[in-house]
Amino acid sequence: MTNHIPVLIITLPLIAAFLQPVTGFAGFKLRNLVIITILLVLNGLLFMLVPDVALQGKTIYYTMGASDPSQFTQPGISFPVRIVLKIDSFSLFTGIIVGVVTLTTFLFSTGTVKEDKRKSYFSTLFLLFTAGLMGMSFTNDLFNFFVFLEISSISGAALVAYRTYRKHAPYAGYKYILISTIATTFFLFGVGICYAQYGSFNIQYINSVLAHSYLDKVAMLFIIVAMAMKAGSVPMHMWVPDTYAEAPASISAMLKASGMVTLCAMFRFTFSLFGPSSSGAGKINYETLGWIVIVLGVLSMFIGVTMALIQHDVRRLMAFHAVSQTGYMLLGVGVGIAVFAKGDGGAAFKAFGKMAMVGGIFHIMNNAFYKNLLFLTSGVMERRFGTRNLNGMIGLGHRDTLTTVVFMIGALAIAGIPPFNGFDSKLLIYESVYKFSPVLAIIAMFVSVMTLASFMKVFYSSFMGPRRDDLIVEGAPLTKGTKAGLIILAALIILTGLFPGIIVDGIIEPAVTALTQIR
Amino acid sequence: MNGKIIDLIIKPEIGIVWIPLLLVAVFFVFMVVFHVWGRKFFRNDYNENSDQVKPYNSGNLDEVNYSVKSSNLYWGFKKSMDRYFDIMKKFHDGDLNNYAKWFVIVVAACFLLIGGGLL
Amino acid sequence: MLSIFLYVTVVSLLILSITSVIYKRNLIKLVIALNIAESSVNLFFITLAYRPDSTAPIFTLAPALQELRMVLPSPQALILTNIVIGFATTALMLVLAVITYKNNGTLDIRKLKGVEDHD
Amino acid sequence: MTFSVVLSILCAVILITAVLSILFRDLMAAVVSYAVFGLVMTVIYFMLDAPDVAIAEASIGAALTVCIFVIAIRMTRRREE
Repeated sequence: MTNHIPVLIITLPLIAAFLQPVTGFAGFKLRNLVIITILLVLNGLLFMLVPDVALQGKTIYYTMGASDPSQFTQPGISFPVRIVLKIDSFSLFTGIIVGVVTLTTFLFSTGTVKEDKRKSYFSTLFLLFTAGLMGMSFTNDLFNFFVFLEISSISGAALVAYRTYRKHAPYAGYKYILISTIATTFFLFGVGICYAQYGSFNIQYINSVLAHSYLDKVAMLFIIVAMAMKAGSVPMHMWVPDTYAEAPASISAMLKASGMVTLCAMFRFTFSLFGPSSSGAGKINYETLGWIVIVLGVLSMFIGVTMALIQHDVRRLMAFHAVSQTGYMLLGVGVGIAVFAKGDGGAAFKAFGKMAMVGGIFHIMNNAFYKNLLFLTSGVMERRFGTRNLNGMIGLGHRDTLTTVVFMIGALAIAGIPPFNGFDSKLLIYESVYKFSPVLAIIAMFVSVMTLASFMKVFYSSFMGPRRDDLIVEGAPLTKGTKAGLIILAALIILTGLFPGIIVDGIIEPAVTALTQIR
Repeated sequence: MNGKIIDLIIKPEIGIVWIPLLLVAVFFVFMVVFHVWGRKFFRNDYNENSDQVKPYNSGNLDEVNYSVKSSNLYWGFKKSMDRYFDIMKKFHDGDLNNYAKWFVIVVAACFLLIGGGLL
Repeated sequence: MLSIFLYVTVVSLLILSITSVIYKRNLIKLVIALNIAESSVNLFFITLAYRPDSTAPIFTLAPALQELRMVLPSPQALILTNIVIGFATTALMLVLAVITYKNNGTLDIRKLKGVEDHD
Repeated sequence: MTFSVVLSILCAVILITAVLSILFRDLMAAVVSYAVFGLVMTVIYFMLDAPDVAIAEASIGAALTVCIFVIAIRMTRRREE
């Protein structure tokens, strides 16, 4: 049983998704209970893997359909022939993010997304989205990755356009699927170039025989730029505010998680697929690649935050912050990439490069939590006032104490104020990036200040001020599930912020080690 | 490597100590102090039912919509960076063609790097 | 020599489709352009799998040959998947385009591009 | 020899139909051109020893896709503006 965990993690939401029309007949409450149970089991399975994988550094393989699934290659064949799932510390880290985000988001959406009893479009698509993201985290096969990417894109686009009665929602879904299709087409083209030369889709096998020819570099370019586009980094970010603003609040959070997973996949391709291999003849210039990532990151940070400052649509504002926070991760990991293969025998990488990567990867996790929380609270605001415009909101703090408190926690965390988790990862990024280039660290700090300023704007205009009951269109109190989702996320933010050492040593640092391992 | 990375945050040699439980304890102590003693300590003339909770704005007689609109916040900053924001707003007008255009531009720039032997 | 034609076709189809995604303004035309891009990638994979003087990857055909020469079967299997995925994507995009037309009364992206709540 | 001549002619046909399906302002004509594109693609797949892909492309890529395109165009408007 235990050696089938990797495939169970992917197939459980997939099976549950297609069971939805059946369980839909049993009623709304029972169906939600089933889904919550499945997501809890999913999280349990993920955390069961933590002691083996993260703490002891094992790598679990799962070969689909083989007689002994835990072997990477089958007896008698020197290369892998089937679809192989691989769980090392990094993919486990990605999986944990997806698990936590889906659980809390679904808890939130039980109270907010209205659905007919017999129809199960939302929950079906939601579980398909989960399955796609889980598959993207764990697969070791390029074409399989493409399939999961398409699953998540199609279900994501359908969810973005879920409220088809709204004027702009279908067009936002169209934008998302258009971007996804462009990105996946180029991704598949890059995969084809890899396959043409090495005759395999297995990431680890391709890496072990990689020759770093010009064609490989073209393939790397297509794959990495396509992934950066899906993750929403400047200058390929214009779809982010348009899409996130029109989606339901819980789906914005899921799209953010999807962006994080894509970003993790991009880093994984940088190191595990195109990284230095034992047979490598002409190597990729890692410094240039790192600078490309750093430039994308700095542009994302700056343009994202300055555009966020002038928005008065709360969801567009938060979407621009999503772009801006993506910049931090790109900056941290980009510094790590830039010094990764420097000529000094890895001295710079040991001194601050690894720290920068730890900061960037840690920021992915923190960002997934607090950005999720902020999107969910924006959903509450939108429900209360019936508009996304901040000019039409005032005085919510008198009504919803819980929402106010969790919004404050999220806003302080995103701005990097000490006891919350944004502070820890941002501090790691500042300190290590300062040793690489002081200017970049100063830009990062400036962006952090602007982040605080724009969240002050949201807090001032929507929560402060006199109580105005005449503006409230829906005054029903939050359901238990909604509250539970918000509280879990806020608790995670505070706990991660107070005890960063446990998370960093237990999950993040093994993940970075697994990522930068040279075979 | 255990415990090494996080030494950034905990630096006993220069006197910065990160004791999270102390932070929590201080937070709760302050909460208790404000709750028990705070109302009396800060304002003892506070009365919810009088006119004093109403906002006072001189010369503005509109008592309902008196607050500063969020689109007017930071107007000085916006004004001084007007030229930058005009360009940026033009980029973010939701034009589908721009999305693919910038993707092609980034790919082309990276191709130039490959052709120049830099990547 | 043979495959040169095919590779040139693949690359020109890709360039054609990405150019039309940049310059075309009709939503349904964009779907056609993306379909062409998908077809070009499909053709790329099939061309990769092709070996001259060999047979289709069907097991009953194999004993007729002196030595076992087949085209590569795995890209063909994957392209079957890709065709189906492409159909799903096309269907979803067309549905969204139709609903966009019903809500807004136009399919031109320049008329759709205004952002509602933009400062 | 005939094989490569036929294949190159088919490649040219593919390029022409693709360009036409982009250039036509009348969407129905563009879709018909796209159908021809799919059919010629099917022939190419068959010539490259991929009969199963050819069947799938003929049924899905050429027939079903064109069907849903025609439905979508009938539900919206026919001419590009």
